[in-house]
Amino acid sequence: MNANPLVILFYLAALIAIVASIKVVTRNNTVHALLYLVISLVAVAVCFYLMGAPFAAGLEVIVYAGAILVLFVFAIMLFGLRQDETRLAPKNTGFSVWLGPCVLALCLLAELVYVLQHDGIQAQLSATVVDSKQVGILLYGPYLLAVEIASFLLLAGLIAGFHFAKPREQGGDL
Amino acid sequence: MTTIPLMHVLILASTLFGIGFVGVIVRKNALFMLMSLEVMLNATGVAFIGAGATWQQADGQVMFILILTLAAAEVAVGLALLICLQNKHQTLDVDVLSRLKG
Amino acid sequence: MILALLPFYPLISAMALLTLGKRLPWFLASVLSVTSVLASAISTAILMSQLAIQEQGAIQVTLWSWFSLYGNGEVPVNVAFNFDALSAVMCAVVSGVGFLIHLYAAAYMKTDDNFHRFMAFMNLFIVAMLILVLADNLVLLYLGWEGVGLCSFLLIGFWYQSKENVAAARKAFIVTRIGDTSMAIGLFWLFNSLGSLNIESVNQLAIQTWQTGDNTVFWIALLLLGGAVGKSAQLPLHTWLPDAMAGPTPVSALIHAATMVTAGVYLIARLHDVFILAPEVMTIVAMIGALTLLLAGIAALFQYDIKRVLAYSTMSQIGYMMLALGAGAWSAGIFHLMTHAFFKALLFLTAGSIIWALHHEQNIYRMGGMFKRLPVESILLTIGLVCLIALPGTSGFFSKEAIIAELWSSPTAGPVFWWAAIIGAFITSIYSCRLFFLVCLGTARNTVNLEPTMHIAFKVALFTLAMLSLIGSWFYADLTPWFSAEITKTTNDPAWLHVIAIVTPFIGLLFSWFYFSGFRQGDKQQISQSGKNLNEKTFYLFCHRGLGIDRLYQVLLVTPYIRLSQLNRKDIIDGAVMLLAWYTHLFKEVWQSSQNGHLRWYASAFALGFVLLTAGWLL
Amino acid sequence: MPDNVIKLIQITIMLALLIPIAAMLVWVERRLIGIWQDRLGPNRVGPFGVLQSFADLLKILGKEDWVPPFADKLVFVLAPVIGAVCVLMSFAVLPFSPDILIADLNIGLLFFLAMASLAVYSVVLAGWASNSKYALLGGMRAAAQTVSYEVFMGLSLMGVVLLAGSFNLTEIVLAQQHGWFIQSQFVGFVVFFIAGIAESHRLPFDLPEAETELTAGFHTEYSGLKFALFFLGEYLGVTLISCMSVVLFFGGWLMPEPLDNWLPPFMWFVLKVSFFVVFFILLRTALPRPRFDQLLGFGWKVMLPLALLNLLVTALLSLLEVL
Repeated sequence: MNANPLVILFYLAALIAIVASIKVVTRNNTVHALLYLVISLVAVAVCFYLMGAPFAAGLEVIVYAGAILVLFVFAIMLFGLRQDETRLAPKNTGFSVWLGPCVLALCLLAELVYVLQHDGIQAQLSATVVDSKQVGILLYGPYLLAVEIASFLLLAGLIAGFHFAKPREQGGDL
Repeated sequence: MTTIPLMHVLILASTLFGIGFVGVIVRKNALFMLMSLEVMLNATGVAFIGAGATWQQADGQVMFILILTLAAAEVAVGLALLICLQNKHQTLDVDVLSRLKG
Repeated sequence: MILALLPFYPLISAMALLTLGKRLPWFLASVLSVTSVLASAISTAILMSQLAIQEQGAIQVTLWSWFSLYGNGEVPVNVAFNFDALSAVMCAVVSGVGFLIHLYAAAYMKTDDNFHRFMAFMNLFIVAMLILVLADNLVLLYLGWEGVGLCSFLLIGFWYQSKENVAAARKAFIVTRIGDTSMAIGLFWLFNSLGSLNIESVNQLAIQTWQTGDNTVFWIALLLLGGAVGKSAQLPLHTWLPDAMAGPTPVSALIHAATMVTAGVYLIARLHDVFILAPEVMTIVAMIGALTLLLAGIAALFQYDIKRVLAYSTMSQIGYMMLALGAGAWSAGIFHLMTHAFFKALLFLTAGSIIWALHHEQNIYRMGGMFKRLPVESILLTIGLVCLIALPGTSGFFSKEAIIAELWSSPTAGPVFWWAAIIGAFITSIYSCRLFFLVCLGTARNTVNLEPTMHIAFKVALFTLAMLSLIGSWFYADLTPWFSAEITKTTNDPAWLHVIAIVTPFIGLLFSWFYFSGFRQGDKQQISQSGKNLNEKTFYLFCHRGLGIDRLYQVLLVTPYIRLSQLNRKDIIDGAVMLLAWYTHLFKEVWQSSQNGHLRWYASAFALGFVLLTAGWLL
Repeated sequence: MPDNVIKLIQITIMLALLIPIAAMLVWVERRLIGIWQDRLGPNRVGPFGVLQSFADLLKILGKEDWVPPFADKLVFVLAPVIGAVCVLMSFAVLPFSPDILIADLNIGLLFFLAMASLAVYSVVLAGWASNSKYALLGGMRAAAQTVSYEVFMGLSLMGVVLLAGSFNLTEIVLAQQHGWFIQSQFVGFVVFFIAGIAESHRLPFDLPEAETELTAGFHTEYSGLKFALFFLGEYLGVTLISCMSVVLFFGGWLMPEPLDNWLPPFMWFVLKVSFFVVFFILLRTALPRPRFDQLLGFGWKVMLPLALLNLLVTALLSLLEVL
């Protein structure tokens, strides 16, 4: 197979993304997990770029890694959560806890792969870049309603976040 | 130039989804659950972008942007809730925070 | 227009009283409630004069269409009133006597905390009763029927703080409910057979549809009779009436003597065409009347509560009315209904006055000597009793004689019933004398200071009623032409019947004069012995308790029922339902255990569900 | 693969130039401030003290590479590296001249913004990994400040993108042949520049490291080479913001017609950048430091509406084909 360096790069990034995601799930240290999540996201962004979606890649890094996860860091700093203290509870240690969910997830994966195989997806990703202009035209054309709804969602998130996080006079209930 | 089969992209997405999924189920810490959710959301994004790239349509990216919006709102509210929980119960262990049981 | 508004004046008053309640001062409240009934009475008077002038036999008005039985406009059930001769008499009694009793009650209940509630219920009762008697169709009649039942319940239990009153109210309600159920079934059957509920058309259609003695009409008449028996406190559903005396005395006078209890009589008279078609039922009516009149008369002999004496007397007199109806003497029955309303209301109200004066003393053994202490009341009581005994010249005499005269040769009654009536009259005079002797004569066995004033309202009401009792027979409207289907007599009565009928009360008087001489002369020993006997000697006790009918029901129905319900504590039928509940509970347990509040559990459930679903779809 | 080799050489030269330049900026800053404040500044090492930075470098390299025992070692080490790397990566998409450009990305501007947003991690993680109060406070301040200012930094640039019709920096520069965007996007430039100052934590927005309040903020626990990396990152950031300003608003290497041929394009670029770097440095001597809430309030209540308004007006005008 005539290995194109960009294709190899894609697989590399995918591998990094998977490994980093596994680390996210298994780490004890919150910040380490978060850093792995950043790495995973950046790797996925690289994948996006290589798949011909540079705009999405940029947004992935700017919004996801650069804003949403910073929020996480911020929250962790506020909580002072250095370690996952819940792991100290006796129940949640050892291999057995991971076994069931992993089997479940593998079943899920197997099923999905089977479906994909079964449908015989032969399509190849086209190398053509879908640039931001096309995205923009689509967003503010046929998807205008979705944009509006998303903006409402964000507004709702803003209000909810403000409401929950504002200090209460006397032990108000959640 | 050799291009990437859509199949592989979808398998990548499925794998990421599965990993996030295991995280949601296994982790007791709400913060980690939230992070695992992010991994899952991201996986769906991969699938959308892959499909969009295959048909050279921008729809995939549009969907990804919507997912991004969703994630932003979700994290904002989720973290605010976590802060409240932490202040009130001094723990983020969802097994302890089970007062909404039937 | 007058007719349309006739029943609604008291309704307005009742609404006002219920909503304004205690914000209304006593004077305004009583004026409102009394004048509203007076308005109805005046309307009745006007209508009666109109009815007398005009040609056709009824004034009719349709207020609005209530509903239609098939939902498509066919067989409409209207809120419509029909004012004919029978309604006129009933209306006159209800609103006239009702007005006097209201007047009395306004004074009698003045000091009660819940005066407004009381007067509102009384007004409401008048409304329901007027609707009952004016109803153009049987559904509306049934509405009024149940309305008076409700008001009766509310008023018997008016002093609901006392347990006995509540029990009495409940008893009255439940016992009459048996009759009402029977009546409702009868109405359904009637509608099913005739396709109409309009009273006029029912009467016409019945004649066209059925032959005399038809099986269907027998059962329908019997079922309707059940309702009448329940409401009018006849055997075997009479047991509630003595207990109903727990209510305030004006209630006893209004509902349980003058008006509501005669509703059964009215019903039978109203549907006389149906009943005529079932001669067997007519006989049954007569039998019930005769039995009740004897039984209640005997029971009245053994009471020490003045109101219970009067209550049994009421049952007995309604027995006379039933007897009349059963003999086909409609007009006589209604006439007796009217006169009875006058003198029984008078008796109750006078008894109420005495009770009032004696600080709620109802035991006749602790009265005595009232002629000296309460002369006015005593005279009024005497007038009432004279009417009750039916001494010649009084209204009771005319009405009772009219009934007795019809019995001998009636095809559905006969000499046996005549004799029963005569014996009833004899007993009537005995218990009346006993009451009179114990209350008015002898020496005072009660030395409490008398409640001083006799309110002007008392006087007006009592004197008017006394007047009516004496001369009520002047108002006798012969309804015979109206009851077109009067049963014709087969033979002429022998002359000696009348003689015996007239003489009987006097024999009773004479008998009591000697038999109750101890009471008459105020022999304290004999009186107290007699009082004791009522509580101690088995026979006395048996009679005192209404010839053991209550006891019989207790043994036959209530006790087995309670036993059964105790046996069936874990209700078998309920068990089937509980199985469902248990099943639901089981599922609840199962699902609840899934709702354990653990987020991770839910997420796993999602995953499992999705995996299984996909697997199922793939396979 | 000659193409790749050329790119590699370019990268090497770039790094070889940029790092010393950043080091030299330290000296430039100290001298300039010295002059402005009517004092000498470093002038002993070499002519005019030019070699001062090298002396500092030698000293820093000779220091013990020490990590506090209470710190999170991995993150502690990683933090300064992230900062420096992110800034250096941004230079990859900068068109210095028509020829000198490492990566002609079609989303160059987005890449710059992405790197700027990733650079936050450097400061935040440094503050967190140090595991000490002042560092943590500095880190949190940095996080809040950077996230806030990033929002309208991006928004302020959208006007430029709108006019140029591309995210590609080279195309943006070429779009300015008939007039720099500073003319139509003056508000955008002001917003961008202020946000840029905040992003690079320079005075007056140096609250994450405000030495009067927080000792040294997020890098309190840092020393030696890692400290040097932070320093390097900061000065590279200054240079980067200056370069971006030039590229986006001041025509990059372009100059109006008569001046165009006087100097090669690269030199024009360097000159323009130098002006902004000096401006940056002199800002430090001129302005006081605000309170933190003032900083955030200013950002959300003034700059964000301004940036939005600018974008709106620009969009409207370009819709009406005025611009």
